[in-house]
Amino acid sequence: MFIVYHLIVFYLASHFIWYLFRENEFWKRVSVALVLIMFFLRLFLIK
Amino acid sequence: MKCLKDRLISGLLLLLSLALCFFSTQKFREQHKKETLFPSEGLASREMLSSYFPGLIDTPGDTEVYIYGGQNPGGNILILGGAHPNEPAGYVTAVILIENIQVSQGKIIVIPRANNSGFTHSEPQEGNLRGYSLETPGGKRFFRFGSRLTNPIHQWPDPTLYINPSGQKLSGQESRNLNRCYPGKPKGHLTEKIAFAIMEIIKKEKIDLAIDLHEAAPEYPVVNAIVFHENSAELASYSLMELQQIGFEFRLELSPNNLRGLSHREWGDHAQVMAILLETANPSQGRLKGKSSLSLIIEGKDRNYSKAAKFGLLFVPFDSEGIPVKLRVARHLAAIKILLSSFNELNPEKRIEVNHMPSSSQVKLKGIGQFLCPPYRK
Amino acid sequence: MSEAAIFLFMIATFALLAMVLKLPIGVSLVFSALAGSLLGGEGAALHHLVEGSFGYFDTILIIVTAMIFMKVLQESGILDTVTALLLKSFYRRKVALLLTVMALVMFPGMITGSSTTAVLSTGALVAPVLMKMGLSRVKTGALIAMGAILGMIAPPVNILVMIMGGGVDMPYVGFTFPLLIIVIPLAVSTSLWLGYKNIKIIEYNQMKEVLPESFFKNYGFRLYLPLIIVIGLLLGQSLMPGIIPDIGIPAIFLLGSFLGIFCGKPLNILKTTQKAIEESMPILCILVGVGMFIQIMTLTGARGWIVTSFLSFPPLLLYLGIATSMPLFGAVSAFGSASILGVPFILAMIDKNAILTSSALSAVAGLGDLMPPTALAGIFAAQVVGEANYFRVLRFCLMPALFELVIGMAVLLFAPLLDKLI
Amino acid sequence: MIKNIFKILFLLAFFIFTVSAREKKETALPVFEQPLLITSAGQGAEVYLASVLAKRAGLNSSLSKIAAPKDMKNIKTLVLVLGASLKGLGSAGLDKAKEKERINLLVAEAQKKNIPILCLHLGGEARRGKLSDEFITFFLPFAKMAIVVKSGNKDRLLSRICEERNIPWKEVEKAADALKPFKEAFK
Repeated sequence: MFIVYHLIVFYLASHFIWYLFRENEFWKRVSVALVLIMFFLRLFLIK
Repeated sequence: MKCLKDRLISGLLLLLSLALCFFSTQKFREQHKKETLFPSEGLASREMLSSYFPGLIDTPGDTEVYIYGGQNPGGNILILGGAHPNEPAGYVTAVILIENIQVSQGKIIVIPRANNSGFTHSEPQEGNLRGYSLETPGGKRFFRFGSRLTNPIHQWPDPTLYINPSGQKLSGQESRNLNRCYPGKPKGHLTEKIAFAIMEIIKKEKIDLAIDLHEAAPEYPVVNAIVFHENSAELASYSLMELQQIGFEFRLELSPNNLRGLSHREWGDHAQVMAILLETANPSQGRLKGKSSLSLIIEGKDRNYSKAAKFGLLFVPFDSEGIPVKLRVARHLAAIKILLSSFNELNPEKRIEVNHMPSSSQVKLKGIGQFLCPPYRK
Repeated sequence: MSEAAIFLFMIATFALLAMVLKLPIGVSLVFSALAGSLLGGEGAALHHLVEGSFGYFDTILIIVTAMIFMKVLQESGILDTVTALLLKSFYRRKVALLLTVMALVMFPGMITGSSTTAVLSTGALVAPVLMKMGLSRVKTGALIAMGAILGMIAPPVNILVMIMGGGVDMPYVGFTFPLLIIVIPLAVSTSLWLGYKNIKIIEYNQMKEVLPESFFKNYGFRLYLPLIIVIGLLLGQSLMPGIIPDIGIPAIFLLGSFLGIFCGKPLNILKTTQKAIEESMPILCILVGVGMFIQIMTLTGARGWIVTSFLSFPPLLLYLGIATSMPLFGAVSAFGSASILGVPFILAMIDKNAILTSSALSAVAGLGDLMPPTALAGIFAAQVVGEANYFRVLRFCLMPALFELVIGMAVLLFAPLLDKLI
Repeated sequence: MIKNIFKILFLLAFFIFTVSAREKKETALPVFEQPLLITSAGQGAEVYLASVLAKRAGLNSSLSKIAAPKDMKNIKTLVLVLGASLKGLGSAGLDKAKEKERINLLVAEAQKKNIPILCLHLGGEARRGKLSDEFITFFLPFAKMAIVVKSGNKDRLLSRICEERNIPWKEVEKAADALKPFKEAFK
């Protein structure tokens, strides 16, 4: 299950990055960047 | 052109996100470092938990097991600290034992970091400090303040509903609470494996008496308590009376038989040992706690708790003096000492003799640091 | 600097950013947390901020995956098909329709204990049916939001009670009846109150007109497969543990979404995911912000100060404190409210039957999911019915929510009496 | 002047009378008979303490946390250990009302068979509070004698009840000190 969830995090993180480049409104992009922090940390098994 | 500029901004934000990750990473990584412990000369051997249950080899749940005595047969005692790494007195008491005791008859096994993984992170939204320093004669020693639960990077995801090995239904995150996972499962998740390994120690080392050191928030009804399994009812009652004689008030609580998965219940049920759990009052893990600070952890002072005590909301006396960690450790030490002597009285054929165990009055008087090795000793 | 001052400063910063400068709520929360940390003398405690947000990491995964699942249901035609089925069955029976809809919305909440799951799965299914039968968009949203919250409280799985029980060492046993006493009257009254007047009984022909296209004829039974799998797995993990593997709510939703690709109208799952992320982003950021906000509140002692203040109310005011603080604190999340306030409140009323007390408190805490800025149930219900301003949905939740509060408080007050009856 | 002397004499006489009366009461402590049945009123764990005390005192006792009237067949004394524990109640599958009902039945049976009741409160301050106090005020009045640990009687709730109903009572410093009066209370 651990690996499955890791893949889920990876899948969603890549979508967040994609969305970050699609979105035009500045503050929405800031939101994405903030949410991404967590996904990166979990992806690299830091937190 | 605008498109390029937009991409640039997005790129910068992505970099910002990565940078923030990077800067917070260091603190989170640091927490995985174990502080060195300096066992006393009485140490007979140092094992790993995985040597009792190989399923833990190379997992973050593997942890040191310190064994004292064993040359002369007698009673076998297990003392568990750090089952909940956010309860400093339990951990520090175990460390004090490791760094001082010698056992001339019987055997004492101490596991200071029972949930090793829990020491590697701290709980979200609890605003805890990473650790605390205690002053020893030769300088400061740092101790980790961890989380009650196993680190999610070691055990993830939580089930929606956790049904523990004893069949109790609990909220999902309790699957990472070592003291809800007994008797464990060899093929379960990490925390259940740790619990299983501890059961293996109890069985393989033929433990007679097992003591689990804990702390609880002052607003929790079972605090300053001896929780006991039916197996150890007599031992607990004797000990309570003895403890009162030397000035420690404890409350006696029988382990409920419908609350499954806890050490005091499953150790007794599954391994027939005398199971005891000790609780002291720790304001730094409570819901009412004020600003996170060293003084909250070490001196145990908190304005909110003094106020709550006045309103009769607490189950221990709490005034502006607080409940310092040295007092809590002293309580644990006193209880352990009395439990051992009562054990000897009740089981004369299985005596246990411990020397150099710091006395509770000395710890209360001089502080914990006096009984810890200085940080440089080899 | 006193805790109260720090807290007020954080609130003021938030208000300034969100209302005057019109920044997104989530971002405003993040900055006000940062401001609180600076003022509290913690510096820019970056690791604390990040750690706080992790309190919602699992919730965020549930939200994103549930959203993806809902989008897949829409785009694959499953949603239309189910709507058609429900419409055909219920177009002439008003009360039956309302009660069935209520039960359907509550169902995922009952087995997962999460209101978000309920709104975004069966909530999305019933929304078009209600609207086609004449119920306004906002009232439909309100009904779904309330249904989801009631589902969260209803047995067999009430995570709020489990969290409170964990704090006072009370096993999760014997809650079915007390919870039903609270939930059933609320479920019936809420659905009828919101729907009875507006739902129209329509003629067959009228029904035919509003009937969306059913894709059953094109894809047959497999169309329902994603729904069946998702519901089956959700049910299985709580009712048949050990037999049906517990893969967790996010994985269940993603599995359902994945199946959806093959079971209905063709869809591009990558684009669907993007749409889902786009729609859930504001709430995700709010959760990140709230997490940071709470962490700093705890760190600076503001949280402890608030909890202690509410607890030290005299007995009569204590009930007032419960009735106000628990839903208010639910802005953090109903679960947070149950853990931080619910546990001390149970302990403060320790002489009463703890099962009844915690059941009642869970009903009160559940309302927290209607409390802005997180308002998980309200926000997603608004999204499901396509209403941009979720406050309009919340307005219609007000009466049923008050009713729930009254029932919750009544059970609390009359616990000794009920104790004898049960 | 004479009036005053009279007054003083009268007061003195009254004082001596009351003191002697009280002493008389203390010497007339009831004597309980063995075997005894120890049970809890409120499921506090001190019932085990009582059992250890009885054992140390060399008394012929049996312990049943959830004793019922049928357990009182050959019993000469019923020992009620006062003090409530939520955990204990939950564990025994009881709630406050059911526990009270159980004790009520025991007390009724004891009264029917003329079995005297000895009440112990050994938990001190920790075993007080709303829930415990209910059991204390409810069942202490049925006692023939009571032994209480001092810290549990700080507000004099227990001693007041005893005095109001002329129940002889002993206050001890610690639970272990209860051994002496406990032993002495039996033949």
